[in-house]
Amino acid sequence: MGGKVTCTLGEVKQRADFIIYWGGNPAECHPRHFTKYTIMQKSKFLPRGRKDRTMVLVDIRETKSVKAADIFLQVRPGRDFELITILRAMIKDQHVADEQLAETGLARDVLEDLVARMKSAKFGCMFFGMGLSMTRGKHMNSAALLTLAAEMNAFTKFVAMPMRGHGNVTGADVIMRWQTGYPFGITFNRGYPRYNPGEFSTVDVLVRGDCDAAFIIGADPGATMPQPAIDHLKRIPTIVLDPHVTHTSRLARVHITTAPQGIAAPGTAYRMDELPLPLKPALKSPYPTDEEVVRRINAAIADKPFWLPEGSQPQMLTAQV
Amino acid sequence: MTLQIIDNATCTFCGCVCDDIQLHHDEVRIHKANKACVLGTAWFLNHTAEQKYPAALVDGREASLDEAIEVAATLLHEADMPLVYGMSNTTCEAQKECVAMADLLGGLLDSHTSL
Amino acid sequence: MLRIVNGKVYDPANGIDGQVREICIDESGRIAQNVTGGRTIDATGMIVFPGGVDVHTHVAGGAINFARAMTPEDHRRTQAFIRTKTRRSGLGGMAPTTFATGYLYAGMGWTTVNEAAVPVLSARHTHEELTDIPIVDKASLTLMANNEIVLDLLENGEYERAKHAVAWYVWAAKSYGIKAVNPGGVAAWKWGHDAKQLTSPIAGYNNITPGTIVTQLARICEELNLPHPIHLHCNNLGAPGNIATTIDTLKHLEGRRAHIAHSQYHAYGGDGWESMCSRTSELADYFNSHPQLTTDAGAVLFGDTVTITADGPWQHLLYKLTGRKWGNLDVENETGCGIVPYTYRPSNLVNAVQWAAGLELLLLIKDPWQVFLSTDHPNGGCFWRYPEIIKLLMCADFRRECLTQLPARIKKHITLPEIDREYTLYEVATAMSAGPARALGLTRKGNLGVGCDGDVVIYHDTDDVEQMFGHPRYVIKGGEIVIEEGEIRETPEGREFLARPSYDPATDEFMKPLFEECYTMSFENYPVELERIERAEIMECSSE
Amino acid sequence: MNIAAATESPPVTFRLRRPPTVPLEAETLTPDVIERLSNAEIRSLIVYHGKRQLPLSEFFDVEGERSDRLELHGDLNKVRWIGRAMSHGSITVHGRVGMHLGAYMRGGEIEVHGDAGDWVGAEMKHGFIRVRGNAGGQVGAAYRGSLAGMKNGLIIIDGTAGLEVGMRMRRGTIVIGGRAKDFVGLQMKGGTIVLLEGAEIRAGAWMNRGTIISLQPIQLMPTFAFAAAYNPMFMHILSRHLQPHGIALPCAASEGSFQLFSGDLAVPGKGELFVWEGQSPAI
Repeated sequence: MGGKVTCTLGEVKQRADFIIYWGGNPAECHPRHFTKYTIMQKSKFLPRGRKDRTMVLVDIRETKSVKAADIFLQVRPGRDFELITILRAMIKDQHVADEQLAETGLARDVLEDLVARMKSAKFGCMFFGMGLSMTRGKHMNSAALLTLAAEMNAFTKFVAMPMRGHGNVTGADVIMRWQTGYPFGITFNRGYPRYNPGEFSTVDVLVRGDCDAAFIIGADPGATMPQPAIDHLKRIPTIVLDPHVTHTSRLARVHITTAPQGIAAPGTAYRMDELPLPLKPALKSPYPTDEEVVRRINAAIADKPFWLPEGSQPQMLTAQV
Repeated sequence: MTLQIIDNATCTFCGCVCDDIQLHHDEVRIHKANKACVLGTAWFLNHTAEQKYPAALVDGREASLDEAIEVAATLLHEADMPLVYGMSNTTCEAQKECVAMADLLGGLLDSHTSL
Repeated sequence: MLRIVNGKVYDPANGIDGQVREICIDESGRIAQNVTGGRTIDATGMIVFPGGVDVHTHVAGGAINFARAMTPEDHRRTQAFIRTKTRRSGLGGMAPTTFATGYLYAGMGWTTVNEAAVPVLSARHTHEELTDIPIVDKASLTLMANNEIVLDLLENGEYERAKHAVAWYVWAAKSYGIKAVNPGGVAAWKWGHDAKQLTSPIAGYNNITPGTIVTQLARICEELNLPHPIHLHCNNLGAPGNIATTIDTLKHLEGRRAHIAHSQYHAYGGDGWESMCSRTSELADYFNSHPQLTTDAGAVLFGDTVTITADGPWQHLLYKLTGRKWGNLDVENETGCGIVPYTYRPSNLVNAVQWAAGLELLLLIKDPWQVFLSTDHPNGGCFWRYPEIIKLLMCADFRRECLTQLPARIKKHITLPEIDREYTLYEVATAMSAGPARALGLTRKGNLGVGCDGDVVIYHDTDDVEQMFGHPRYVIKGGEIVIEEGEIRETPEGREFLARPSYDPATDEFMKPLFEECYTMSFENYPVELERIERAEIMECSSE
Repeated sequence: MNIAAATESPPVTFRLRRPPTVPLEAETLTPDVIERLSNAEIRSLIVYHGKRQLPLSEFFDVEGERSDRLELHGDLNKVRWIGRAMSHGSITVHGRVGMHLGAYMRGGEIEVHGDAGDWVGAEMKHGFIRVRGNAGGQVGAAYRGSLAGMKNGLIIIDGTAGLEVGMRMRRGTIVIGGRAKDFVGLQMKGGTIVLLEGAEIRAGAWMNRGTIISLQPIQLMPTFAFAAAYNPMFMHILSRHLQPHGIALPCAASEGSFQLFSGDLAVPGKGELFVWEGQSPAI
C-alpha cells in the first residue's frame, strides 16, 4: 500500500544529489529553500554543492524556479497523477505505450532519462507543492508521489516531502496526531476523536451546513473558501482570533485581536519537516496572545455545565471487523 | 536611536520556518530583518506593536476583551456542533489550547491541511 | 496521606516477599514510617506491589507520532477514553494518543516509563508529548550511536572530545541517558546500506566499526556517571543467525555495565527464515555469568501491532515482506526510524519462534534483577498487553496450551516446551518494577522503603493472573489514588527525570562550527530549554 | 426490488417530523436493533444530533414495533449511519439519505427512493443496497487507512456516483447506472464494478485485481494495456445475476464486443477493465 518515506531537511542538505520539485515554485513561495536546505548547499558528501546536485522541476507552466533547475519537465495540466503512475510503472520496467505517454505532454526519451537519473542517484528527494496536492486528484496526487518515493527504495535511497505553506500548519498536524491520533478532519461529538476527511473537513462541513458555530484562528476562510462555505459562516455564530480585522472578522459575531506569533507572541512553530523551533518575539504587543485568549475561553466554557449529561456514556462508532 | 537586536529569531511566514533571522527593532516596529527573504522581511516589517485595531468586536461594535471572551464561550457552548478551525498562523501552544477546546466542546476540529 | 493495611506486600528491593505489612504515604507523596490521618485502604485479601517501571518503550516523539497518522484503521477499532468534565479524551490501540498512554499504563499499575529512543533534534517535540502523558513519571534516552559528529570524533581517535560531546548532547536534549541503536548501521542506511559485521568499518569511515562504537560509548556512559548505563540495541536485529553478532557485541562491552534492549530480537540461530531458531539459552548463559548486564525481553505477542525502530534497514525489509504500509523518517546527522504495521501470527514459523524466544529469555535468565518485562512497545506487542505475558510466565500449563497453537515443526526451533519454571509473585514484582527501576538508577522507584515515591499498585489476590494484573484494585501514584476498581479517579501530571553530566564549558564553542556544517537550524536554538520541561527532576552526574 | 412480503408483522415506519440542523447520527436505525423493541423503546432510542444525545422521537414519528422491516419517510440527507452493520431484514427509505448508509452491512436489504450521501455500503460484507437516485463518493469503499473495502454483496446505484467508487474493494458487485466521478475502483483488490454510463478520469487507477466493466467509452489510465477484444463467458453469468434488478449487460457477439485492458502496470496489477464497443445496450 505504499507509505511515506521522508527525512529532515538537513538530510537533504547533506546528502541529496538528486532533487525533484513537483508542482511547487520555491523561488517565489519558499525563497530560501534552495539556498538553505537543498541545491545550493555544500556538504561533506557533496563538497561542490550545486555542481554535485541535479535538480528537476516538474510543473504545468514555467515559473521563476525554472532558472534554478537543470531539467524542466512541463506536464500537461491535470496529468500529474498519470505521469507519476507512469513513472511507478517505468521504474519496474513495465511497458507503457507511446501514445499513452504522450498524454502527459512528455516524450519517452525524457521520461526514460528521468528514470535512469532517479535510479542512479545516491540519495533522491522529491518535494511537492500545492500545484500537485491542490489540483484535481488532491490527496491521491500526494499519495502517488509518496508511493513513488517509497518504491524507489528498491533501487536507491529516496524520500519525499510536502512543501507546507502557511506558517505553522505543520504544528497543528503534529499536535493533533499526538493528542487525538489523527492529523485533521476530526469530530469529538461522541466524546472521543473520530476521523473522516470529506465528512469532517471544514470546506465540506461548511458547504453542507453541518456546523452551527465556528471558532476560527490563524486563518481567513472568509477570503479563501468557496462562497457557499462563506455564506454558512455568515449564517452561524462565528468567532475569530486574528492580529488583523480580516474578511472573516467582518462576517463574524465576535472578533478578538491577538498578538502575531513569532513577532509579538512567544512559543513554538514546526518546520515543514516536523522539526519544532522556538519563537523569539521582538515586539511587545498591546494585545494578548492566541494562547492566552483560547485558554481564557476554555476556562469560561469549563465554568458552564458540561455537555455530556452526568453519567451518560455516548456509544462508540467502532469499525466492524 | 539605537535599535535592539535579536539573534536567531524564527520566521513563521512559510513552511521553511528559518530560525537564523537577525531582527533590529525599537520595541514598536521591526526595522530590519537580516537574512530574511523578501516574504519574511515583509512579514516582520508589516507587523507593529501599535494599537491599530480595537481589542475586540462583538456584533460589529467595539467591545472589551472580557466581554468578547464571555460571548464567545457562550456561543460555542450553546452550539450542537461547533467547529474549531484554522491554526496555521499561530503557535503550537495556542494550537494545543484549540485541540483542548474542541475536546471540551465535543465539536469538530480541523486545520488548513484539509483544504 | 494514605495508609494501606493488611495487604501482602511484595517489595523485592527490601526483600519483602508476601509478608503482611503496613505501607504509609505522607503528604509529600513519599513512603513514610507512619502517618496520622488521611484515608486507610484495607487490603485484606489483596497483594501490594511497587508501581511498575517500563525500562524500554516508545510512547512519545516523531516516530510514534508518525505511526499514529499511519494507522487510522486501528484507532477506529480500539478502546476509546471518553471525555469527562475534567479528563481529556484519547484513543488506545497500537499507537495510543498521549493522554490514553497515561491512562493505559496507570490502568495496569505502571507508574514510570522510559521513552527509549529520542533523536536530539526532535527532543523538543518528544518532551512536549511526554508532558501530555498524564499520571506516570517519565525519562527519555538520547540516540547516539549514529551521530555523525560523535562518530567523526571517534574515527579520529578524539575520545575525550567525544565524551564531552555526548555529555553536551544529553543535556541539550534534556534526556536521562544514552541509547545506541544498530551502531553504525543507521548511518549506513542513509546510503541504503547496513552494518552487519561488528569488526568491519562502517560505510563512510575507515577506522570505526560497530564494535568500537559499542566499546567507546559504554565507556563514555560509565565515565560520565550517568544513572543508567549504555542502553544498547545490537546490530542485526531480527535476522536469523544474529546470536553471533549479539554475543560478539556483549564481548565488546569488555566487562562494563550495559542494558541490552529487547534481546528477544537478537537471539536467533539458523541461516534463513526457514531454519531460523531460538538460541536464547546461549544468550541467557551469557547473562547468567555476567551479572553487570541487564536486559529487557522485547517479548512478542500474537496479533496486530505497528513496528517502530531507528533500525531503518530492518524496516525496509519488513515492508518488503509484508507489502503493507511503510513509513521512514531520517533525522539529519543523528539517526532515522522506520514504521511498518505488522501482524504476528501463531501459524507463522518465524513469529512463533519470536514468541517463544521472548518467554525463554525471561525464564532462562535466572536472576529476575537482570531481565525485565517489555514488548519493546509497540514492536513486539502493545504495552497494555503485559498482563498476558505475566500469565505466560506464571503458568507453565497455560504456556503448554499456547504451544499447541503453533506449527508442529516448531519443536526443533525452540526450547520453551522444555522449560517448567514458573514466576513467583516476588519474581514478577522484580521483573516489572524493582529490577527495571534499579537498572535505570531511579532509586526512589520500584521500592516501597521509607523515603521512596509512593507509587503503589494493589491487586486482588486471585488465581486468574491475567485478570488480576490487568485490573488492579487500586493504583496509587505519589500517594494519590489514580485508579480505583478500573475507574480513573485522578490524572495528575507526572515528572520528568533528567541527567546532567558535566562537560567542558568549551564544548559549546567546539560544537558550534561542526553543528552548523551538518544541521539546518541555529546552534543557539538547538538545546531544549530547561523551562520547557514541566516538573523536571535533575540528577547531577559528576565525572571522576 | 422485491422486499420479502411474507413477514409476520407490519413494518415499523419512521416519519421525519423535525429536520436536523446538524448531522444526526442514527446507527440504531437498523433491523437488528428495532426488531427487539416495543414502540416506546424505539422512540426512546438515543440518536446524536451533533453532540447532543436525544431520543429518536425528537426527530421521528414512529409507528409499529418489533419488526425487522423499517420504512423511513422524509428528507433524511443529514441522517447518517442508517442500517449500519445490519445483518438481516430490510430498510426502505422514501426520500434522501445521508452518509454511511449500510456501512459494515452483513446482510439484508436496503432500498432508497431518493439520493444517498457518501460511503454507501462502505466495508460491507454481505447484503443488497439499491439507491434509486444518485449517490455520493466512496460507494462500497474502504475507510481511510483500511486495507479492504466491501468484501461481498451487491450495491446498485441507479443514478450518478461520486469519487472513489469501490476503493480497495475485495469482492462483491457495484453497479452505477449514471456516470461516476474520478477514481472508480481505486486500488481495487477484487470484485466487479459495472459502469452503465461510464466514468470520469482515472478509473482502475492502481488496481491490483478485480474487474471494471464500462458500457460506455471511458478515459483509461495510461498504465493500462490493451489485451484482447472478445465477449467473455462470465458476462452472461453476471448479466443473469443482475437481470432480476432490471439490468442487462450486452453479451451477444452480434451486438458488439468488449475491449479488455489490463493493469494497473504501476502496481503492477492484474486488474481487468472491459469497455463495450457496439450497439448501445438496452437497459
